[in-house]
Amino acid sequence: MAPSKETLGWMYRTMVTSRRYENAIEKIYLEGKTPVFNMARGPIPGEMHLSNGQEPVAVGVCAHLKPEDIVTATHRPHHQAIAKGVDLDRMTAEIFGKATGLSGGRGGHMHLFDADVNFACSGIIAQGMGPAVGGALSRKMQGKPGVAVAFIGESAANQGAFHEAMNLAAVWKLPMICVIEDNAWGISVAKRTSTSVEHNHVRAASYGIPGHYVSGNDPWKIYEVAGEAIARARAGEGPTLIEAETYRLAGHFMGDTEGYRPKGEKQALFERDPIPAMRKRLEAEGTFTAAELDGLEAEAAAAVDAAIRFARESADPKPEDALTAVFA
Amino acid sequence: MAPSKETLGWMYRTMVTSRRYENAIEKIYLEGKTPVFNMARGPIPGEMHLSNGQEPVAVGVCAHLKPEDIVTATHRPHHQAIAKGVDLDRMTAEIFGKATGLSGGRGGHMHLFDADVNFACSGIIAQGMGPAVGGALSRKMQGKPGVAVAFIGESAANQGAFHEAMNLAAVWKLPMICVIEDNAWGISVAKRTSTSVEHNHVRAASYGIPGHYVSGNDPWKIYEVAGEAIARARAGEGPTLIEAETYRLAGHFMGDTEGYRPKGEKQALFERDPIPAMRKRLEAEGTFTAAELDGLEAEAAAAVDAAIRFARESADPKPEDALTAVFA
Amino acid sequence: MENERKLTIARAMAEAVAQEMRVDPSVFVMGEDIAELGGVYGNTRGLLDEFGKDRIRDTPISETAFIGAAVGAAQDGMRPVVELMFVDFFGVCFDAIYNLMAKNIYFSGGNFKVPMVLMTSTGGGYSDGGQHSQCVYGTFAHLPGMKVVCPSNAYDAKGLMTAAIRDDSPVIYMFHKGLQGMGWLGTEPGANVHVPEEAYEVEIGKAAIVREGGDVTIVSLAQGVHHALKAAKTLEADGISAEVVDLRSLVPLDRETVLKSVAKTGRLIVVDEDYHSYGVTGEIIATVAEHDLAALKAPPRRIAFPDVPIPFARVMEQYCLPNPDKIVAAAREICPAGAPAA
Amino acid sequence: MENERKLTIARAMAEAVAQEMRVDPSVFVMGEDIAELGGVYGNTRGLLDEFGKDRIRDTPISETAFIGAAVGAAQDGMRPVVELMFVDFFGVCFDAIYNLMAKNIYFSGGNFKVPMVLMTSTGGGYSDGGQHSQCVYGTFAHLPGMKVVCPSNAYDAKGLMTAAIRDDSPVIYMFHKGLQGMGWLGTEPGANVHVPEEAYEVEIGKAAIVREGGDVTIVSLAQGVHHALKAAKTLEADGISAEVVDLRSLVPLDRETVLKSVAKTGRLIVVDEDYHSYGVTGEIIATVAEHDLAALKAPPRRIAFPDVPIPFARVMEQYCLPNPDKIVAAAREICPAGAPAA
Ligand SMILES: Cc1ncc(C[n+]2csc(CCOP(=O)(O)OP(=O)(O)O)c2C)c(N)n1
Ligand SMILES: Cc1ncc(C[n+]2csc(CCOP(=O)(O)OP(=O)(O)O)c2C)c(N)n1
Ligand SMILES: [Mg+2]
Ligand SMILES: [Mg+2]
Repeated sequence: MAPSKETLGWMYRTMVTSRRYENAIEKIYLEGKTPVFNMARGPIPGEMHLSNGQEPVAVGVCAHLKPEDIVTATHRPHHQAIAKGVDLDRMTAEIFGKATGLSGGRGGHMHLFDADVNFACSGIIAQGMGPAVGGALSRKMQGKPGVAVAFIGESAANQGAFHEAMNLAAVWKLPMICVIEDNAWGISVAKRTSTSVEHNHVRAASYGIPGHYVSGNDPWKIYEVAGEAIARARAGEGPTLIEAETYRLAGHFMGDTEGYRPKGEKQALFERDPIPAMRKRLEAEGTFTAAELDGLEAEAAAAVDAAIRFARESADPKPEDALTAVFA
Repeated sequence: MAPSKETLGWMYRTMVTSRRYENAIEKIYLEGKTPVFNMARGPIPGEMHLSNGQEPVAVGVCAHLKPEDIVTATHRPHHQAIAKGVDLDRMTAEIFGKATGLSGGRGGHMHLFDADVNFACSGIIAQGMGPAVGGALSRKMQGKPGVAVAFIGESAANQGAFHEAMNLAAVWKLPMICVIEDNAWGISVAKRTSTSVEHNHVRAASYGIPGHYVSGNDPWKIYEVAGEAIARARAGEGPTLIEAETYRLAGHFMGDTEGYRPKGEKQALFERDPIPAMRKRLEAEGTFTAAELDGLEAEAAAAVDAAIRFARESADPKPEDALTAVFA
Repeated sequence: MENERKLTIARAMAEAVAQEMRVDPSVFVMGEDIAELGGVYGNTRGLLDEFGKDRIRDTPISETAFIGAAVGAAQDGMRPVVELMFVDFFGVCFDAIYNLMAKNIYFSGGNFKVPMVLMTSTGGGYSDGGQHSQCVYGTFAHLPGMKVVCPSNAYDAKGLMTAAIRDDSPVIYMFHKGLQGMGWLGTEPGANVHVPEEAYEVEIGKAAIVREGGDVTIVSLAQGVHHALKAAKTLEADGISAEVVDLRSLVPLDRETVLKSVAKTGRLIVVDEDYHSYGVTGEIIATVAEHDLAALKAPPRRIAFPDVPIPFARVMEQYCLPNPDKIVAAAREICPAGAPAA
Repeated sequence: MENERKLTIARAMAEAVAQEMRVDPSVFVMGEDIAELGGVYGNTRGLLDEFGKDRIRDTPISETAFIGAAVGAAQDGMRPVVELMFVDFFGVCFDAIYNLMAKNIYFSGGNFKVPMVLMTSTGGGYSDGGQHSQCVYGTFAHLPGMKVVCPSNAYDAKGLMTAAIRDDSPVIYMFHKGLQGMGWLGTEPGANVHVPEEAYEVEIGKAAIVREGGDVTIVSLAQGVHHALKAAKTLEADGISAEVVDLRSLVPLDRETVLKSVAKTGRLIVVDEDYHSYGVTGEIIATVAEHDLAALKAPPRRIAFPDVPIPFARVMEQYCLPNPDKIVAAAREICPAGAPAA
């Protein structure tokens, strides 16, 4: 199942949007944090986990999803949110802690919730696994269309929640897909020192379900494998585990000095940056002209600029609104 | 690796001890609980999980263990405790809640701790997994001999703790063995409705370690497979997962009416009772004479009688001692 | 009483669930041994037969997964009623409870609803040991985002369950094993009361004065309420008139009812089977001290489980548990001797 | 001060661990990012270089497994120091903590020792959102079997860590992120104090009077102590003399020091960054009310985090957090106006 031209255009534009977004956030995040880096300061306080480099997984998977489909994302959620179609303005305002944010500033960057496109995320490793199973169960019980995708990092596959949820999804044959973004690191801990198997996709055997490995951080390959898994889920054939090789081009969070990386690793990753690579291939295969791709990039830039502007210009929440929305 | 005559004698006697023990406990447990069954009454109050039928796994594994080796057991621990050599008198006193019990009555039947033979158990499903990994780690770090065996039920293999601990043991290549007693039921829930694979031993693939299945509740086969795994662990080659088919001849706990069992299941299980089967084979193969086996049974009976007597005759703890031994 | 329809709490709970399931297809039940077995404590008995396997689901022993799944289903329009068999097991799945279920409404600014009920059994007294006898009321009540109810009788049990299922927020429904009316766990006859056949709600967050009195207020919940009522009877003979407040709900906490009662009696005893420190008893006493210090004519007292793991041996466990005698003794200490009733 | 050796809490913690590791081969460290990275909060910095990979172990993200493993190792003669990176994550592994680590000494009648330290970071104030900013002091302190300490300065941090490592019982060591002295989390200069080079213990279970005063007692812990000290300074100008009690340990709780102070001042304010209800503030107030009601000349006050999840937006979070101004306002309300200091 190869992506159509339209899909490829969407994928490219979305990857670029995500990258420009992270670059913009990165810059703004540092406002007020120099010369002394203090997380509490600046227009975007708190932790910040950028997704640079991991865009192919998000777009390759979400290209198959509709707003009704469910995504549970991670502590590193921007690329996933953007690919799922979360409202960029309100998402940005949330990251800035503004009243116009998705949840009026109560959530922040690790807690982006958009009911319109069934998107949720969380700051606890593997916490999205259970809710994805439940979303899939809900659709199956209600006879309503929709699959649920849980994105997790490769380190999250060592959490108990991963195991329990995969087993439950398999026992109940639910339309659920777990996508592991394998960027080889959990903060400073290398996968090979934390994970007893070379590839997490083999863990599908523990649940009697298909497991796929996608190498190379390649949007085409991810699209293909995800398409199969999602079609399978829609057809009522149960869950799938997908492990996708990807790269984290940034630190774990902003402020991370990345001393744990072997020398040269960063450089090598940048040489394999998936965005220029995709552009090159789209041009080489004649899918899009350079001008068309420039156009897509301009669209991406405009969307990001508008979202940042929206967030900057929005008002702070009322402090006392902290006490509201605890209960429905 | 076939068991020696001496080992077989120990295995048979231990299985019989365990069975007689459970039969004695069963009877005493019901004292004070008729005509109205009320768990709070009688000489042994609280829940009671009997291990009748599961003796082969405990003896097949523990035949290879020395006092220094570590066992973490389950909510159904009597056969495991007896096979590991826990002091039968003090264990029984503990089950009766007496001052002479292993922990002076603070623990009870699900909390048998014997430091002399490195035995612990717990009432929380899969809770022993972590401590077994830690015991194995401790031996490895200290350069002291000893392996750690975690016994769990087949339903416990769906708990997160199982997954996390197996991964950790594998990553650190620890002398740890997980033994799954597969009695096909978790209380009233059949394995096939709770577990996404037919056999849990395949889950070893998730940790890159050997996984073995032992069918037939057969003490010889269990002895052989456990022997290999334990030798491997002692040799520093890392953990193993063993799944052993076994049968629960009693209810989940006393008071269980077992309405969930398919008709005829119980009858069929009793026909495969491993204790008469072992006796038959030992006689048939000429390992022991009938008289010798009678002798072993008499030894078992005497040990059980003595333990029950010890427990009955022991004094209650002082009520206010409830407030002691919280901290070391 | 004519037309009296006494139910056990177990039956009252099952009835409430069944009635909601009949009218609302989004309600379903998940948990360990809740289908074929009808729940270890009988509170889902009969549901499998009426509603079938799709809506009454036995789960693997995977509390993190199925409670997390309930949150996902609730956010997607379902109304799961989930059972955590013993509250003592919360440690294996508390992230899914306190960090997920309890927070997603807030994190989403109210854009997601999480209409689910987590029912779980509490309490000891039958020698089930330290991992099967706890209450941990204070633990659940301390953390924001979940309502917490603890019925003491079948009428409240039904009404609180109905209210909990209809609530768009997550509700922890804690039922005490000793009150379930399962003979094998002992039976507290006072918990089996008349229960109307039709569905009704008991408002979550309202305490009840279950006995009026003028000399001392005894505040409690779940089984403690029955201890308090028994103590009140004994005290009556001493000429001490005790008012008994059944909190029914820990979150929201009905501080007003407590304050009003203490304003009247001037004396306070709080009875809780949960651990002594940093829990329910401290919160109630602090509430009175900070809001109505002057009302207190005598030091407030608490009767709770001491800060030790729950011992197995009967004599040890009983020594630690609250009981009517301990309440009577405390009341006698803080109340001026009244004229013994004739 | 001459020969002053001011350390951050992070360095004081690492120093205590290193000193114990040098003399006791059974001490080792496990946790996420504690080796190469030296701990997200710097409290294991330098240990990998000195002690190597065998004794300084990065773990998978498997808190249930590695905390459970620490219990097993501790029972087998080791003295693990384990890190739970943020206390907010306790929900994924609380069974291993409260039901296993905290109970095995008791369940074994003292035949097993569980000499381990679980260190974990607490606190907010830097907009890290509702799953990375909590304190949950009350949650840990409520459940029996674990000691709980919360240092407010580097001297106590070192001495409590040394005492915790040497203790044969499990100790929860809660360090507040805002006090670590990591610039990127802000810095409370008051936390960086002189720390003797040699090893020493601060007794677990003893509160400290960190400022003497006669009009009002402010009881707090961790960062709240610094708020209290700042408030006390402001109040001094009003002529209100505040005594500040640093609890240092929640379990065992030094009730005596609190009672003695309130007996002297007659007024009590409790400051806690943990959630308001069913927590530390309630326990302290209840302790005073039940033991020394007559001492209270004014209603006790509490300043705690309201019962809501922790919001991300700076203005919302700051609105909820305790701070010196809130303490000053409360003190002014309950203290008679003193003569402003000259
Ligand atoms: C239960 C839990 N443990 C630890 C953490 C702290 N933590 C946040 S991100 C992270 C690493 C996650 O690695 P991975 O799953 O591979 O995702 P990545 O950051 O690489 O995207 C850790 C340990 C957490 N948030 N939750
Ligand atoms: C975490 C947890 N969940 C649920 C239970 C309740 N429980 C006790 S035994 C049991 C069934 C266990 O089945 P299995 O692991 O197969 O062991 P078996 O009883 O068959 O020996 C359950 C659900 C528990 N003790 N701990
Ligand atoms: Mg990663
Ligand atoms: Mg079983």
